[in-house]
Amino acid sequence: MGKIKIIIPRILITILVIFASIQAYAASCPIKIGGLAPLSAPGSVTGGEAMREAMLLAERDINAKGGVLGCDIEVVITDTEGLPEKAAAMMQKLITQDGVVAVGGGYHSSVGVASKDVANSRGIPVVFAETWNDTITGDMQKYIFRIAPLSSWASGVIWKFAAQAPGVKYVAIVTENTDYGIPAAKECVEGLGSKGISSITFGVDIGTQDFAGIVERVKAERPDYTIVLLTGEAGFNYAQQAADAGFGPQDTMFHANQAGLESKAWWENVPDGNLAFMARIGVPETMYSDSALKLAADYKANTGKDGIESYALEAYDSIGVIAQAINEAGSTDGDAIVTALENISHDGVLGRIYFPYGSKKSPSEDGKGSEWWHQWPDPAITMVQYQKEGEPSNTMTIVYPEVYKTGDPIYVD
Amino acid sequence: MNRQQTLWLISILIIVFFMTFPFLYGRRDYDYIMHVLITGFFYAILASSWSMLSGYAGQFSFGHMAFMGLGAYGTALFSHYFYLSPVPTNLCTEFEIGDQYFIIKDAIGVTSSTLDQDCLTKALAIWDGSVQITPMPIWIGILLGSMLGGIFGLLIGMLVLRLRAAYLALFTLGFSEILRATISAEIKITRGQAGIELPYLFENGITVFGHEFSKTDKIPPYYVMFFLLLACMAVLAWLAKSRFGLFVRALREDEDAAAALGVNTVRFKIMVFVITSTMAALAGAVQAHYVGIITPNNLMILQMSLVVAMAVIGGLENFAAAAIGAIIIQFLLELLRESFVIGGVEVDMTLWRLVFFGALLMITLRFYRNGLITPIIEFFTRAHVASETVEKRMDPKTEDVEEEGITG
Amino acid sequence: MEYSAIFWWTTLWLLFWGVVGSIFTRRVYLRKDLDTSNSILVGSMVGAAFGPVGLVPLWLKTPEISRKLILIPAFVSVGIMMIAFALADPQNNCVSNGSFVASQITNGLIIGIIYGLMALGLTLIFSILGIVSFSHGEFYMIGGMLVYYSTVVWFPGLHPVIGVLIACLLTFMLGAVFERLFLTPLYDGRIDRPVEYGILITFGLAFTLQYFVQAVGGANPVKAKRFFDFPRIRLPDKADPWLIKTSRGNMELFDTISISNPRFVASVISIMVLLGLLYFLYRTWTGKALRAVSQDRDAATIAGINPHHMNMLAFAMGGMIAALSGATLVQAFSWLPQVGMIPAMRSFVIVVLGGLGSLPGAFIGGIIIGLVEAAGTGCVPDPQKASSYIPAYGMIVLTLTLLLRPTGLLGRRFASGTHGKL
Amino acid sequence: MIELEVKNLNKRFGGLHVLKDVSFGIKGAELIGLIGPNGAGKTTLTNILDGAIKPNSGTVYLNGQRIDQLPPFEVAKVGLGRTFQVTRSFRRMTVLENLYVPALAKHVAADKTEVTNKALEVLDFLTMRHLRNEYAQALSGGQQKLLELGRLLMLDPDIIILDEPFAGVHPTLMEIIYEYIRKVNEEGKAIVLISHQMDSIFSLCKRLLVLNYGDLIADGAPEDVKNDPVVVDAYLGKDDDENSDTTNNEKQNSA
Repeated sequence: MGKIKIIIPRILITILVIFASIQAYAASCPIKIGGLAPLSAPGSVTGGEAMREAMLLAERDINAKGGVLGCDIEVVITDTEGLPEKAAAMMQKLITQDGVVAVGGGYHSSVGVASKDVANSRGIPVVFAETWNDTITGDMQKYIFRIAPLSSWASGVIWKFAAQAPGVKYVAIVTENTDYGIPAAKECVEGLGSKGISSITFGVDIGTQDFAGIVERVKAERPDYTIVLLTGEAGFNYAQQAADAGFGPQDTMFHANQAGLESKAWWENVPDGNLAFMARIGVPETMYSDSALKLAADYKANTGKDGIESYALEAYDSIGVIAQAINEAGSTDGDAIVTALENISHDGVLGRIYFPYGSKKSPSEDGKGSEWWHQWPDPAITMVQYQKEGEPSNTMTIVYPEVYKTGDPIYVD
Repeated sequence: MNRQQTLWLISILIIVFFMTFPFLYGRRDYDYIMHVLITGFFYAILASSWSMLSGYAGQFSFGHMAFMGLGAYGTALFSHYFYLSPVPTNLCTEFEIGDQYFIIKDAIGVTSSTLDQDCLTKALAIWDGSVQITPMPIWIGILLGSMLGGIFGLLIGMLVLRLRAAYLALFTLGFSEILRATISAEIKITRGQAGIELPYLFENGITVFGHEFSKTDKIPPYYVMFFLLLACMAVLAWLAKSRFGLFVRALREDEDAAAALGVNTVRFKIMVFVITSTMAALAGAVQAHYVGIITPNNLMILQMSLVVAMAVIGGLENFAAAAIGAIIIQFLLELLRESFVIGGVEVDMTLWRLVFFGALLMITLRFYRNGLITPIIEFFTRAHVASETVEKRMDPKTEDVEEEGITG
Repeated sequence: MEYSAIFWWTTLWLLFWGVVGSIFTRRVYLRKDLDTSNSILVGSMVGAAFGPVGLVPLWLKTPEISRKLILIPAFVSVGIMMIAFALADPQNNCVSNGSFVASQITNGLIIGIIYGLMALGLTLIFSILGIVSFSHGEFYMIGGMLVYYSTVVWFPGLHPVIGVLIACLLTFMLGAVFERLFLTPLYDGRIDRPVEYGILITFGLAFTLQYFVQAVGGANPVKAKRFFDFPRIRLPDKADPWLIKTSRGNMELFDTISISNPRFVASVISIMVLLGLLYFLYRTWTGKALRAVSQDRDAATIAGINPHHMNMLAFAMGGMIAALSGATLVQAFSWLPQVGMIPAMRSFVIVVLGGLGSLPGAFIGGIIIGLVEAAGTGCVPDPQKASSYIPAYGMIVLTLTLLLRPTGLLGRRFASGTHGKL
Repeated sequence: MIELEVKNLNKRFGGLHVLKDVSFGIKGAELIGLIGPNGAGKTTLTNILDGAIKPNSGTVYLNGQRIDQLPPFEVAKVGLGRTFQVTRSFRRMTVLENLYVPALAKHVAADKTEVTNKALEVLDFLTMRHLRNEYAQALSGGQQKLLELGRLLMLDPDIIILDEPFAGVHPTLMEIIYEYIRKVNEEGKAIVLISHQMDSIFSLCKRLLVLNYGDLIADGAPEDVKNDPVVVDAYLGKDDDENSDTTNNEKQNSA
């Protein structure tokens, strides 16, 4: 009978002990840098795992070169699940529990939108790697940087390529109802419209699995070109189901989401994915710098993949640029890092990374929109195409723009 | 000191512990722990009100998260679309009220900053800082959100009067799916899966006892949520002790018999729906203002299963047990993210914690049907019963009617 | 889009008279001292179809309620809705494009057959155990996962059909073990609220399974190869293949209807399994015993059937059927640990629509839901929203069913056991 | 003065005419037996009187108030209480709580101590005081039956309908129930006793109602009824087993 009398205080004590047992933040070494990646659904796990791998490689490489400020760095990777509210909480956790001094990575736009405020209000610099939505840098927050392309800009490549393809009069856009998909679709509609090409937009939920009805609708519209702005497995599902319905990449000009650059997953999920176009960030592998080649080799060895995806490169660089900024700032203070970042010139795997607009120079001085704030202006975006079945993504034919072109696009009639 | 008093003492100790915790705890992860606790209180409100609905009244509803979402979206939409301004914008829909203009922002959905902007942003750009607009006080939004939850609770309660058990569960599941689908489809108004942002609970900071707290400080929302939890618990305790608790339990046990004994089953069934869904909506509204964003994913069935599991593991038929269970489980779920190695195999706890949690749920259901916390509480409140009964049975003078060959 | 007012006003008109009909018809029948079962359904249908013109004679004559009296107004109401829709949006593909409509209907039918099979498992479990299994979707997910793992990861090159058999076997065992470990307390009255216990414990299983698969297999989308490729057929001839034209993954009939290979194969397997199941239930001793238990547990016990074995068999078979649907569909969809949710919800809708516990009802319900969803995704004019509402279409059917005819289309009045009570 | 008046009650389920023009009345503290073969409509009649199902036609007045269209809880407040054929206690509530339900439901402003005292009195009468804080599910079947009777005392209705109170009951318990019925009747309440046990009916009741497939075929003193050839023909000659309850089914039909 007396047992429970003892048990209850014990439970309370246990709870207290759990409180206490959480390791207090160790003073300075190792220096912790946060890494955001979607590692479980509804996030795009394929992308998330690639980014995690790349960020861990970045950690290894930086430490091999002697680390930062005499310390090793540690990249603390956290799962955003692709959900905004989770991302905000995880950003909170990174900053207050893990004690990170800066954060890199980030895949889904909604994650970027939701988590940037948390970091900004706590004075922790963030370099987003793969979040395209313009508003992320658009509200000109002090601590927010981005090396991913702007959505409006990436969409520009997509629609410009579609517009120059032969005989395109009517385009179907299938987009997810998120703050990546909707603005991107809108950009495409407006861009295509400016070229006199009409378009129709179909919206779907990110969790959708069965696209049969939508595919039929798209088919019935008889568009000349399909643009699919669905991330993760929804993009795979749509492409394969469209192919099964006789309206896939082999039947029409078909732009698939860049998740397809993960060639193993692409060919497993979309066996009929031949001739799909995709947008790829970064220069082609033949034009890689030495550091990029080395990274690609390590990455392939670690993952068994045929090539390195653009978002992995971006994730790698987001950590690298932070590490250099900390070194140059000479401290882990957020404001110092921001100052260093605004002045940085980092030789990353994507190219030379710098941020021309910020507190020194407002984007409006060059007549640019506020979304160019803390934005790397140079990421190369190319259109690539799977021209052989089962082809790995690194040998994909670059079909656009002219500068990088390695082959002519195959347009399906 | 008897057991009842011990229980009181422990409850007071727990309350005092949580009251003083923000001042006692001082590690580096302070903010994060506070966040976990605030979320824990939020789930505690949901779990305890759900235990009132399903454990006490026997109305097995899977729509509790939908009511939470109604509250959150109610206040989110309110604060997103309505403003007061001293000068007319001439762009938005606006009404003159006294010397102020009541402004309704137009719905433009999800955009990228290079695309369309809403009328208010345009107007602000024109004014260029010369005019101060006032957002609506958030407490009105929270109030409206809770009322929205209550009204829907009333409607659903009336619709499901005739449904029992499995049908009720399916219907409420359907209701929450419809709501989720609607919110994610009506992008123009709700911003769909991008989620809608809300002002923080104390957007302009708050000064208490001379100490200034900024909008992201954890202490003010901690106390707001904690007192909300206490208030909900007080209401639930009062309900459970009053004839309301008696009657809803009677109708859970046997609706026909309760009605035959004069209990207005219809009224109490609807009442319990209204009360608990208002609570869920209230918690949702406050939590949304605390987190700063609400998305339709919060309404997903997985979130609901979390609440169900918390209530079941704590103790479905005791709202206090459900609340304590929710706080403990939320705490453990967050803190058990650390991976560990067993026999050379690394167990990634970010993934496995939920597997263990599910297994715990099943084992609790199978072997500890009253939950893990309820027996502890019952030990203090009901310990005298067994001894009384035994004592009486031992007494040879009493001629008990003992059963043999009685069917029943 | 100006014309859409026609559609909304018609809907409102139908809704109004439907509600009026459902409320007052029952009262009229009650007052006239007549059988009131189904009077709500008849009232609402007649009200919706003919408005006051239909209701007044109905109230005056109060004919005996027959199947005809329900079905004719129901079809008329659907017809009115269709006409209103066509008038409101004449440009819509559903109105103007015959081959589109044919394709959508075919797709709806095919996927409906597969849904029906899955729901069959749920209804089988319900009819024997009296509980609604909330882990049905997870069995579906595991079925697909097992096919993927057995044919791609564990034994690469294994024919997928063998993978399906493996998946069936393993999920059958999983179901049996779970039933033995967690559902046995249901039968001996140790549990006060068996329905709720059933819901919660299967809910717990669903939760555990989903995260278990995610922890073990990761959350990458996976997919099995197509089970069979279509042979290349062009009929009547190469130049003019108007009758049938196939490619590896697609079959086109009459130049209009296109059917995707994975769905076609999945539905053929579903039909074969269904026939096998019918044979099992109606021709074998065990099957007959199962049906006997579902109809009258006590009588079956007296007749020498061990109901406990039947419980185990029913739960394991129900789970296996769900897994089989998953196993056949893993070639059509990318597969994740979360994929079970939507089909599970759909199965709930189907079994309620068809009548909880009714096997043919589940199948008919499946086809109806397949068609409703196809119509929803195909016809809702705003392409931005059409597919976002997919989960809602089924739920609207569920709500209507529960309001108008809670026993479903072919539901028995009283499902087995006391806890089958509404 | 207690006065129940049942006039021309009719009830159909689908094609089944369960009650055909049933009329009778109760005046004062009568003790009436209601008998009839299985499916005679006894339980349906009870359900209609109690408000659980509505008649197709006919009226029921209790103490001058029409009750046939009222829901059960209103009927209970007007003054009619009933037990169920299968014991229906609130299993996971304590014995005292079981007793509080009717008392608090009937008197909105009831004083808690007063109610408790009354409940304890009732428990004393039922020799169950020591079990007051036990959950009802911990009680034996017979004790649960007593508890159900106790709840009726707490409701304090004018008319009590007891549906098969002796079914499968142990003889010791039978004595208590006998005593209960006599005592309650002496306190001025009318009791309608439905039972298949003729001995009990004949030893307790002063008046018998006989239902036969919806028809009220006899109404009178037990001796007269016993010798009524119609009744003998229809019922008394053969005695069936326990019949199966149709309450639930009927409700489904009416829904």
